[in-house]
Amino acid sequence: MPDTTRRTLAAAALLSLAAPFSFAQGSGPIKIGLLTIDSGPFASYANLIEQGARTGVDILNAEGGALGRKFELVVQSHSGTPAAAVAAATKLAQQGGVSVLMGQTQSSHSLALVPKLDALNVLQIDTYAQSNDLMTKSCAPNYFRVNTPDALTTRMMQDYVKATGAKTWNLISMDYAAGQSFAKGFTELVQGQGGTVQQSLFSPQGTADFGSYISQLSKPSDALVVTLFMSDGQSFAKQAKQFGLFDKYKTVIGNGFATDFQLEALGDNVLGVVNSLSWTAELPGARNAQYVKEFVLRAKRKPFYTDADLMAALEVYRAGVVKAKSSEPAAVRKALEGLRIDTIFGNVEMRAADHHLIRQHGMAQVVKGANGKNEFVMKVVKSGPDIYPPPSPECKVH
Amino acid sequence: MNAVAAPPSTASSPTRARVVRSGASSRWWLWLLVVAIGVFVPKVVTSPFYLSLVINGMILGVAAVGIGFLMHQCGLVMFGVAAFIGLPAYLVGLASAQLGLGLNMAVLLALLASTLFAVLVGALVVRARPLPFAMLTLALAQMLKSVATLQAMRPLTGGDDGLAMTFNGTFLTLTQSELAKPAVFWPVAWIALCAVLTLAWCAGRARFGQILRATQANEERMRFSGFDTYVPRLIAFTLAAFIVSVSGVLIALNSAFASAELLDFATGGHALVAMLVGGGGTVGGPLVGALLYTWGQDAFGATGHLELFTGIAVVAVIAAFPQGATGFVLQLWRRERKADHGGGDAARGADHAAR
Amino acid sequence: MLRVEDLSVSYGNVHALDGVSFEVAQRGVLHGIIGPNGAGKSTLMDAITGRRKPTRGRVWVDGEDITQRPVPWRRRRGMSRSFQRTSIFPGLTVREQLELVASQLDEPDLAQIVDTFELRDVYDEVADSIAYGDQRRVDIALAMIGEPRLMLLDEPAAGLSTTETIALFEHLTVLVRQRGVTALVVEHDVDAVFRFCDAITALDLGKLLVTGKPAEVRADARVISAYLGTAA
Amino acid sequence: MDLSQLFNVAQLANALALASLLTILASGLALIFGLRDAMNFGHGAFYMLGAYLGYSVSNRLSFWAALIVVPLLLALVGAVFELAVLRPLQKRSRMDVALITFGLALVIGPAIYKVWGTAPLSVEAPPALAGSVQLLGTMYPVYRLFLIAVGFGACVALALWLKYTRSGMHTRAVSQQPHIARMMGVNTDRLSLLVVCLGTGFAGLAGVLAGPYLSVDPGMGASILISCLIVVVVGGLGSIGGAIAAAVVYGFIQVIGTVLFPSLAVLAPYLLLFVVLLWRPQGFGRGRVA
Repeated sequence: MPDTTRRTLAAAALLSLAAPFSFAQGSGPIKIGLLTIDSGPFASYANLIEQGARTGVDILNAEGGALGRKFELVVQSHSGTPAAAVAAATKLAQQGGVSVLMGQTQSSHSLALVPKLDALNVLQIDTYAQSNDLMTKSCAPNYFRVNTPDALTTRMMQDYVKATGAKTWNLISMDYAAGQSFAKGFTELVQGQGGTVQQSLFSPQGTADFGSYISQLSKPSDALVVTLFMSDGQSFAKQAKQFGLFDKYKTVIGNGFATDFQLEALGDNVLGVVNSLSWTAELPGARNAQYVKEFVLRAKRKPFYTDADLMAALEVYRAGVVKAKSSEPAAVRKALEGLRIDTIFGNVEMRAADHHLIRQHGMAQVVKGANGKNEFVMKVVKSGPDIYPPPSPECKVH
Repeated sequence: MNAVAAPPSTASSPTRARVVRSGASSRWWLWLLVVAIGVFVPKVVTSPFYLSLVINGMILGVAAVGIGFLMHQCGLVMFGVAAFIGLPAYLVGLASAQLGLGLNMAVLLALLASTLFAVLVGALVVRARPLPFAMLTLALAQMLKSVATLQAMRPLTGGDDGLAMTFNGTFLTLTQSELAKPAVFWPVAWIALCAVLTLAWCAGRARFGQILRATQANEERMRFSGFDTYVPRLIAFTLAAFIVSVSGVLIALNSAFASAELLDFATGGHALVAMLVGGGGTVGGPLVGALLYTWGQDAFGATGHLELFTGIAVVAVIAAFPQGATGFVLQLWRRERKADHGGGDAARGADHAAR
Repeated sequence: MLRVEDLSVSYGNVHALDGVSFEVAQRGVLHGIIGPNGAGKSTLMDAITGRRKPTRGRVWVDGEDITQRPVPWRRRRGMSRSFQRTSIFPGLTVREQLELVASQLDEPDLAQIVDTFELRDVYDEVADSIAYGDQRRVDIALAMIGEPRLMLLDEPAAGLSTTETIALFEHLTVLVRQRGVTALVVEHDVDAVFRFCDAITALDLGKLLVTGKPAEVRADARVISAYLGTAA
Repeated sequence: MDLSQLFNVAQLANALALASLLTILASGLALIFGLRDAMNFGHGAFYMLGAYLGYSVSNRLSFWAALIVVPLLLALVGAVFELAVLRPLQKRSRMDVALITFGLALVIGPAIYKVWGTAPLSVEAPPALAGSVQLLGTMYPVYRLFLIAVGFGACVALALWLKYTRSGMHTRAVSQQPHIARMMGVNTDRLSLLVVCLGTGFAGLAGVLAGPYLSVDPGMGASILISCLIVVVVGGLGSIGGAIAAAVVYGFIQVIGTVLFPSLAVLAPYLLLFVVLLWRPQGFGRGRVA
């Protein structure tokens, strides 16, 4: 890591120490709202998300919080529908007194929340939704995003697809916003490189029996791309193994299919699969290594990419509060625009034009680790400026 | 909240009729007074959170009153109530986005189209026995949900992501952002709720309601007494669907968002549970059930026990007090009145009305 | 008044009613229908009143073919019926159901019907809480409302004692004469039928045995054998 | 979408696999409906309970043990269900009983989350059934063939029981004419207990079989319940033969639909239900048990 970052790291630490002397607007803890889902397919990962956020807040508080005030996490769960997400956010903003929201916000939730953020006078730093609309026509002044949208995953695949040299492709994706936009983007990408997509299947969310899809995919082509999430992904992986589907393909690429927090449950069904992955503990960077060490200490488990995104979101928010010298949403918003922030992803910029954190993304493969457990090994890593598309004119954040 | 207990039915002997008629009009004035006072609640209750909580309760209450009316009058339980919540909500969004209609026109079109759809569907399903009827309406709701999430429908309905709406113009002078604020939206929801309660109460009290209840008791004898039994039941289904559609439109106006979850059995189930717990026997019962349910959703939402408690409530209510919470309360209240007067047909008359 | 032509009802190969034809010409008469169990009396009643679609044959009332007409239409045009298994409105009081039907068929003198069937003292009781005898009278009273021209009574005396049966038939005779109603009565109590009816139709195994005056039918060999089995 | 996809053996087997799971579940539901005239909306929850118990038992003992133990456990649950709910509410209307079972499902769901948590669990097929085998040219999982065998085996056994045993005959009699059967001295209460235990036992069996076939997650009960209701109603309320035929038709519609018109496949079952309920309310079968 170039020594300049080390120096700015020290400066940031000093700055945060100096902060308590300058009288900050408002006192008492800075409240951060966390949305979690308590029913449906995403419910099983709610406590994972809560643990990730709580550990991040503890680490920031251990580093002195911001403006001499501690951060406090306020958790609110809901039934998983967009309307329930809006109701939970309203409760957090008006009842819980939070000034920023994050957590398990699927695309449909964020799309429903964005128009309300102004009325609720609260910021949202998204770490979950992947829909491209939130970078184009559905932008909003109070909306920021730290995790990687779909468009990025497609661009990441660009070089990887070229590297595999595969000419014919089969796709199976969830008949769902993320699945649809990805399939369209990927098909254009393959055709752009002279390849052809033989089959592009869509399975409704909550499909239990993938037999009929797997039988269709048994007509082999060079490579297979699987965009199935959560329990659908798990069912597909198990049934594909029973059919011996993956052996028919030279390369199998996953998008949200093989994720580190499902790795254990997926077992060997996904051995060899290459999946888009935006972060692993082994990424370079002193602050990243320090974060991983402290996370394992506090949470007794290795951090996943969802924990890393939450940590980055918290670091971004802290930097905003420190620069704005207040936790008032409007002030923090202005402070964040164009700010270069030291995070576990290194020194990255919160782009002013579309409120997106320009951070790295990668491709990793599932391999049998030394200890016999499966783990991800990064095959390709691209820095933010290399892969983030230029800000879209449709996005209006001022 | 004013739970509208069904007033005792018209007196038995003719002489008492005159006394009650004047009583009836005084009851009307009382009701209008309550409606008028209710409009100013936001002046008293200022916390936006509790206001929006009660508004959600009222919107759910409107749907519950609709299916409560159908169950009480015709003995038909609309399992697929979600169909008539989600459809109008989507239609408001589609009308303003695709047809570019002003908000007032969009709301009108949504209600009309949804009610027309109810007539078409009703013509088919109203013929069926109660159990197949319940499953047919459930299938209808699930079908609408599948259509809404179809790939081909994605440009219109936004598929799983739902439809974020941008309204053109105003709804009764209220702009989209005003409609989102609880204090401003309260009168709209309140007036709609009172209108729906009055509609259901009058329909139930009128000869139309009597014919429906008699048909429910013995359809063959009704046909052999010269009554056509198919059309009244179809009208009752359409009226119930219209009331539920009002709830769907209110959701669209308040949240400016419609998603496939609105059509899902879970959402419909809320209205069904609210009606059962509140008690379908009276007009106000389902409303009380809805408020209880929404309060429970907020209180237990965090602990995730909501489903457990609603399950226990449904089993307890149907097993122990079939008329639901309000029916049980009314019974207690009437038993004291009976004890004071030493009986008297007025009590029995009222009991009948609540049957 | 009422003409039944080759009326037949069959389920698969079972012929519950097979080609029955008869006519009831005058008004204000009591026409009995008798026959052993399973002779098809109730099926005939159901076919005439439209409760069951006949597989063959026609029903004429005052010269008009009403075979295909729906039940409510027939009731509004003056053809009413009572039911073997009492069919009244359990949840409503006696007053409410009588007033409800009376309002539909604009009955001029409901009080007369209430008094004739001695329903005054149970008038405000809920129907399912009154005695069985009262319930049967409510059933018949409902059929009496709206000045029907043709009334079909399905075993009105079922379950009544002999004195009650006689009282019932006396009431019927009074009302039938007074209101000029033609009443078709399916009845097991053969003595009451022979005593009160002006004409009788006898059925057996779905077929018509004979239609005629009580004396003729009583003497008819086929009727005797149908009831007593072949003469020893 | 070339048609070769349609008629290859794998798709045929997939349809039969789904059909056999639905048959076991639907015949259990049809039995309970035939005897107690109760449409059990909690049947999906029993199936889910069976799957979760199957997960625990197959982890501690073995999959084969689970195949025997879990249906017995569910039969016990069925006994409690009959004694505590169905028997006391015999006099109540069909709709009330249906609504109570709907309430029960709402209770069983969260109870399962409390015990097993909400994360989807994966149940591995036993080693003997784990691999896949050459089936007329295409590789096909052994487990699914096993599932088809067990599914239709269970139905044949049920049909034999109904036809040739005394209690089977009583069951058919009661489901057609409860009053007459009672008059003939059939103890309907004792028989109902037997039949409800059998019905819920079948649901348990379906639950265990579903483990390795589908995924064990909190949403499995609700999704299969609607398919099961459609199969039972289309098959003719209370008719086992009808339920089996309807399950096979449902399996094929689902598989063929997925291949030919993927997005409309989801609508097919509901259209089937609509057509049958309106055109032929008693469904395929004769609307009575067997």
